[in-house]
Amino acid sequence: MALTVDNLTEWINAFAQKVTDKKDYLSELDTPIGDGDHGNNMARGVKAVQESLDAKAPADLTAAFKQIAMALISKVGGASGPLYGTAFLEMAKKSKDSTEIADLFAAADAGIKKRGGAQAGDKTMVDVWEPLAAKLASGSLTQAEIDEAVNSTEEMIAKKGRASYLGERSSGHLDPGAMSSGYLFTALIETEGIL
Amino acid sequence: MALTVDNLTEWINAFAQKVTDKKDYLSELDTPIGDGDHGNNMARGVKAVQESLDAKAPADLTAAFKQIAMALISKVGGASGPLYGTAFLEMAKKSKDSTEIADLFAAADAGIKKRGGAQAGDKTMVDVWEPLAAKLASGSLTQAEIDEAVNSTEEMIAKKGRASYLGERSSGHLDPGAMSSGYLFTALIETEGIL
Amino acid sequence: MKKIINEPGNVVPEMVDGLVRAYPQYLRQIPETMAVIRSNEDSMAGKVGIVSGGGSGHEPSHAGFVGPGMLSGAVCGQVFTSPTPDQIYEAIKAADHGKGVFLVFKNYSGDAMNFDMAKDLADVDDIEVKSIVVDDDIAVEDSLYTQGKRGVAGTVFMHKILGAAADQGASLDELEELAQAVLPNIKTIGIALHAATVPEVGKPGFELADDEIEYGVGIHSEPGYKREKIKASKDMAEELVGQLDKSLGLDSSKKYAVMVNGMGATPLMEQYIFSHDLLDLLNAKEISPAFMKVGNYMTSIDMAGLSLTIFELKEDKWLDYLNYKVDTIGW
Amino acid sequence: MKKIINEPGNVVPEMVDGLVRAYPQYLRQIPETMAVIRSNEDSMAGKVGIVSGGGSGHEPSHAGFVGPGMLSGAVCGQVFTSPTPDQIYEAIKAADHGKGVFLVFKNYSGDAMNFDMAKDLADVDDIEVKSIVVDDDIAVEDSLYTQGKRGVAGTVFMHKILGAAADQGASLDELEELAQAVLPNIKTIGIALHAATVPEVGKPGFELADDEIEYGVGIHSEPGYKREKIKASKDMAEELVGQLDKSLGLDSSKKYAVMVNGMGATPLMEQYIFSHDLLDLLNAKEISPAFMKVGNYMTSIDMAGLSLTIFELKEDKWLDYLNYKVDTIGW
Ligand SMILES: Nc1ncnc2c1ncn2[C@@H]1O[C@H](COP(=O)(O)OP(=O)(O)O)[C@@H](O)[C@H]1O
Ligand SMILES: Nc1ncnc2c1ncn2[C@@H]1O[C@H](COP(=O)(O)OP(=O)(O)O)[C@@H](O)[C@H]1O
Ligand SMILES: [Mg+2]
Ligand SMILES: [Mg+2]
Ligand SMILES: [Mg+2]
Ligand SMILES: [Mg+2]
Repeated sequence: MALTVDNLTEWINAFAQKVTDKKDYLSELDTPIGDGDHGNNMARGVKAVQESLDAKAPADLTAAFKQIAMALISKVGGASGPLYGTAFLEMAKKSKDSTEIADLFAAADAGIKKRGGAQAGDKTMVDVWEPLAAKLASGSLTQAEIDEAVNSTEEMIAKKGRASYLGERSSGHLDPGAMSSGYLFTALIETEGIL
Repeated sequence: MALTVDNLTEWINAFAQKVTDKKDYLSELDTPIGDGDHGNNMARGVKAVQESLDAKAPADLTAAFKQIAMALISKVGGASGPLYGTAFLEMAKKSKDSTEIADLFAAADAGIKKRGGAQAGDKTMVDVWEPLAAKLASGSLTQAEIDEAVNSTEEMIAKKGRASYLGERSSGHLDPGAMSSGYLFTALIETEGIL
Repeated sequence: MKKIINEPGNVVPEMVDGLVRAYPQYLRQIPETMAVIRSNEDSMAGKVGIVSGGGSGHEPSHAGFVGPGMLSGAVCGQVFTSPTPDQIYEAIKAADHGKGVFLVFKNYSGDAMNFDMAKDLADVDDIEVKSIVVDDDIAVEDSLYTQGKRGVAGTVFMHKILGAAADQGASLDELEELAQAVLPNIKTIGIALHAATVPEVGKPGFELADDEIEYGVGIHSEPGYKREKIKASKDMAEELVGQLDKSLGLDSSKKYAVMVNGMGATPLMEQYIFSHDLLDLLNAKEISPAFMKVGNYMTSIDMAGLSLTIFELKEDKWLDYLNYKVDTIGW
Repeated sequence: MKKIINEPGNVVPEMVDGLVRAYPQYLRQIPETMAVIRSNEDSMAGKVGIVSGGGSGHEPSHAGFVGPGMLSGAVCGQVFTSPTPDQIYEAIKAADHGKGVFLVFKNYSGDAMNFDMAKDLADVDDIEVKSIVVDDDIAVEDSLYTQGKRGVAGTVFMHKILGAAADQGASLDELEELAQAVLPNIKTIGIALHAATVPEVGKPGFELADDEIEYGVGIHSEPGYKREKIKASKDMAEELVGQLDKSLGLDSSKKYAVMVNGMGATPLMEQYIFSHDLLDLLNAKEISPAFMKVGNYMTSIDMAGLSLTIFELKEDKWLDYLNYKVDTIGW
């Protein structure tokens, strides 16, 4: 079991498919506690990623991660663009010395926290990345664990991102970025040969 | 039977009452073929007339007509303000040599036509003033004749005023200015001692 | 009706008061009237005054175009109702600086009669007054036997042209000649997605279904020439340009000024997208406007929609007038 | 959704294209980007560049404030979505004339992260970049542990102040100092009668009943602090002034600039009426604004509503900056 350009591409394509299918749902999640665009932002991003990978087959994992990062950074905008972009950029850097999934996700998680300044409990995508990166480090990840991480954001009160402007009224809603991150992890465990 | 300051005031008050009661209806008539303000315009006007007459009791008929005219001219605006204003201004002028209702209305009718350039059949208040001024000259006026004059505007195609912008589509609607003019004539025949 | 107002009957005095107090550097209210005059008296000295006006509900028209290089004064009628002669007369007196006053109004019976009566009043004072009646809307057929065409957004171009010429010292007669020369070259046509709600009426002037638009609508919710399902912006642009082309004979050898005018509730986003489509269509005819403006200039309260004005610049001087320096709230 | 658009996904490129082609005398589009820069290169020579930007949907912000005396460039993101770092970086490069570039953006995570990444890119080129994060909206509680307050219409005052100072030769450090000094004195609060519809979403960000208004709303349909039955304009003015008073401590011995900002679908008529009520309230506190603007400056697509900004002018120079000559589409 190891990450290759091929199964990375398969994983990202599966993620892209989920985001595209759930575009409206992600935007809906972003409506009560955000500005209703997370689905559109992510759909635009994954489309750009696929176009980039189609246009130029990456030579190696580092190149692949970098292409993904650049596509996201230059096409998504908003909060999720730099955050997802940073995650993949950190994986690109890390992939120069390790192709272990656990190492890559630890680097990505650290990058997201540094870029956005959020920590676990702030009702952001960090509430998915941090615990699931830890699970990956411990060697396994299940869909139930993914769901649990995503769902944990529901009752939280947002401290970062647009939802934080709502204060206590942000509670009772799933965080859209947590949900889209959940799709990334689901796509990961569903892609054969990676874990 | 003769016009006096008292019964003129009574007549105008009765007209004011009808306009105020029918304010919304007049504006509604003005909606499909105009800009929906005829009721508001006329209600504003008759209120100003009453305030003027209350504030300063006119010394004679000429003064009374002039006060009415000035209140209408300076408060109504739109098309109906100058037209009604001119009608009463012409009555004021005429009242210097005659207080015959027939003479007064003939002068008013001529004034309206001169001011607005409309003639009978153009779907305006002229279609009420011209035939009814003629009836008054012949010595009598009935409610049925008033209704007939007002209703005659329904099928006409407007050639003057806002309704004319609609061309043939103006047909099938009563003219609002004809209707408010009808109220003036009804108030006239209902006021005892004038005719 | 959902509006930020107090008593519907008070919208005009409150609005004029708010406008004048917000912008004292531009406007002064003539006491006891709904008429405003330029604060900058010096800028009017020795020049013909230009006075415009009409019903309210078209903000920033007309008061928003009062200032050096454009109007001297403006008279605000009740909503969609011509102002009264006494008020117009007060504006004429305030705008007169010995060289006479030129009136600009739109072709509605009410405006024509009230401005004419005001002219009569000014005659008594020996103030020389001339005027132009703007009738740029091509949605309504012209005919000798009717009121003729309506005046709409093209009026703002007329204000600009005359204001610039007056500022450069044109006489009353020269302004009349200029206005007459310019008039037949300004043509406008509009569309509505939602009609305007007059505060005292409380409901829209006409009802449009959720997927309908009205072509050729006036600026007082007058219905237009056809109603259709909503289309893409580029198709609407094609319809409007087509109508204006019939009227003006658009030709790449000629120069044009263009105005895309929002009706009040249509955001700039949509106006800019429409402009993109419009410019593509003109481009296909090898026309690139010599002058263009996009924004809310002659609105219809809270109507959603826009109008397109094309003005053939028969003389280079007219383009200079459009570009001439001006200092107003709304231009 | 009833809008004058083509493909909902194309609104930004089409809008930017329409804007730039309508106003080539003000704007030039940076190739391959949704960023615009002043056409008048000479006006930028030897001066610090000022670049602003953010999500689209706030027209005329931010591109409408690009021109001599105000912004050097603006970056247009997707609707309500921060622009990307590469685009901001292109605007920085175009705005740099050897004296560095000052960035103005609003306090949203997205804007902060994207502008920061752009700054990193510019660092590599040795372009000196500083920035201010505007957070004038008092509807949202500030707190060390959260994102803080939102940036809204007060940003336009920041553009004007910095643009004037930069035009007069202020250095990058001086601009930073000025921006920091000005920032805490600009406070804004808004109300909505109807939420905005993002074209790609197709329905309003939140639903308000026919007789409800939302206080403290943001410029992206973010809900505010309370929802109530609609009231008279003067009562709404009282609520907003009350909130700003709590935050600023309104005092007749101080000087203020005021902005009444329409959200996109609210006509000037209502904005002027609100201004009338507002000025009455300030008058009762013996305050008469030293500077005031009323109009659509920082809109929220087709939201109905308005915001009120009060800016305490702690220094006379700030008033001079507001009055300093400027040539843009939107100011
Ligand atoms: N500072 C932050 N740190 C981590 N995640 C954040 C931060 N700010 C926002 N997010 C994530 O971004 C998501 C919103 O993304 P999106 O809607 O695309 O951007 P925007 O908020 O700019 O509209 C949130 O649901 C949250 O998960
Ligand atoms: N040129 C005219 N001659 C005679 N009557 C006219 C003329 N123009 C308009 N009217 C009358 O005025 C009425 C409309 O008045 P009103 O609605 O108050 O004014 P406006 O048309 O300015 O809104 C019409 O119904 C018509 O009877
Ligand atoms: Mg969002
Ligand atoms: Mg009418
Ligand atoms: Mg009217
Ligand atoms: Mg967003």
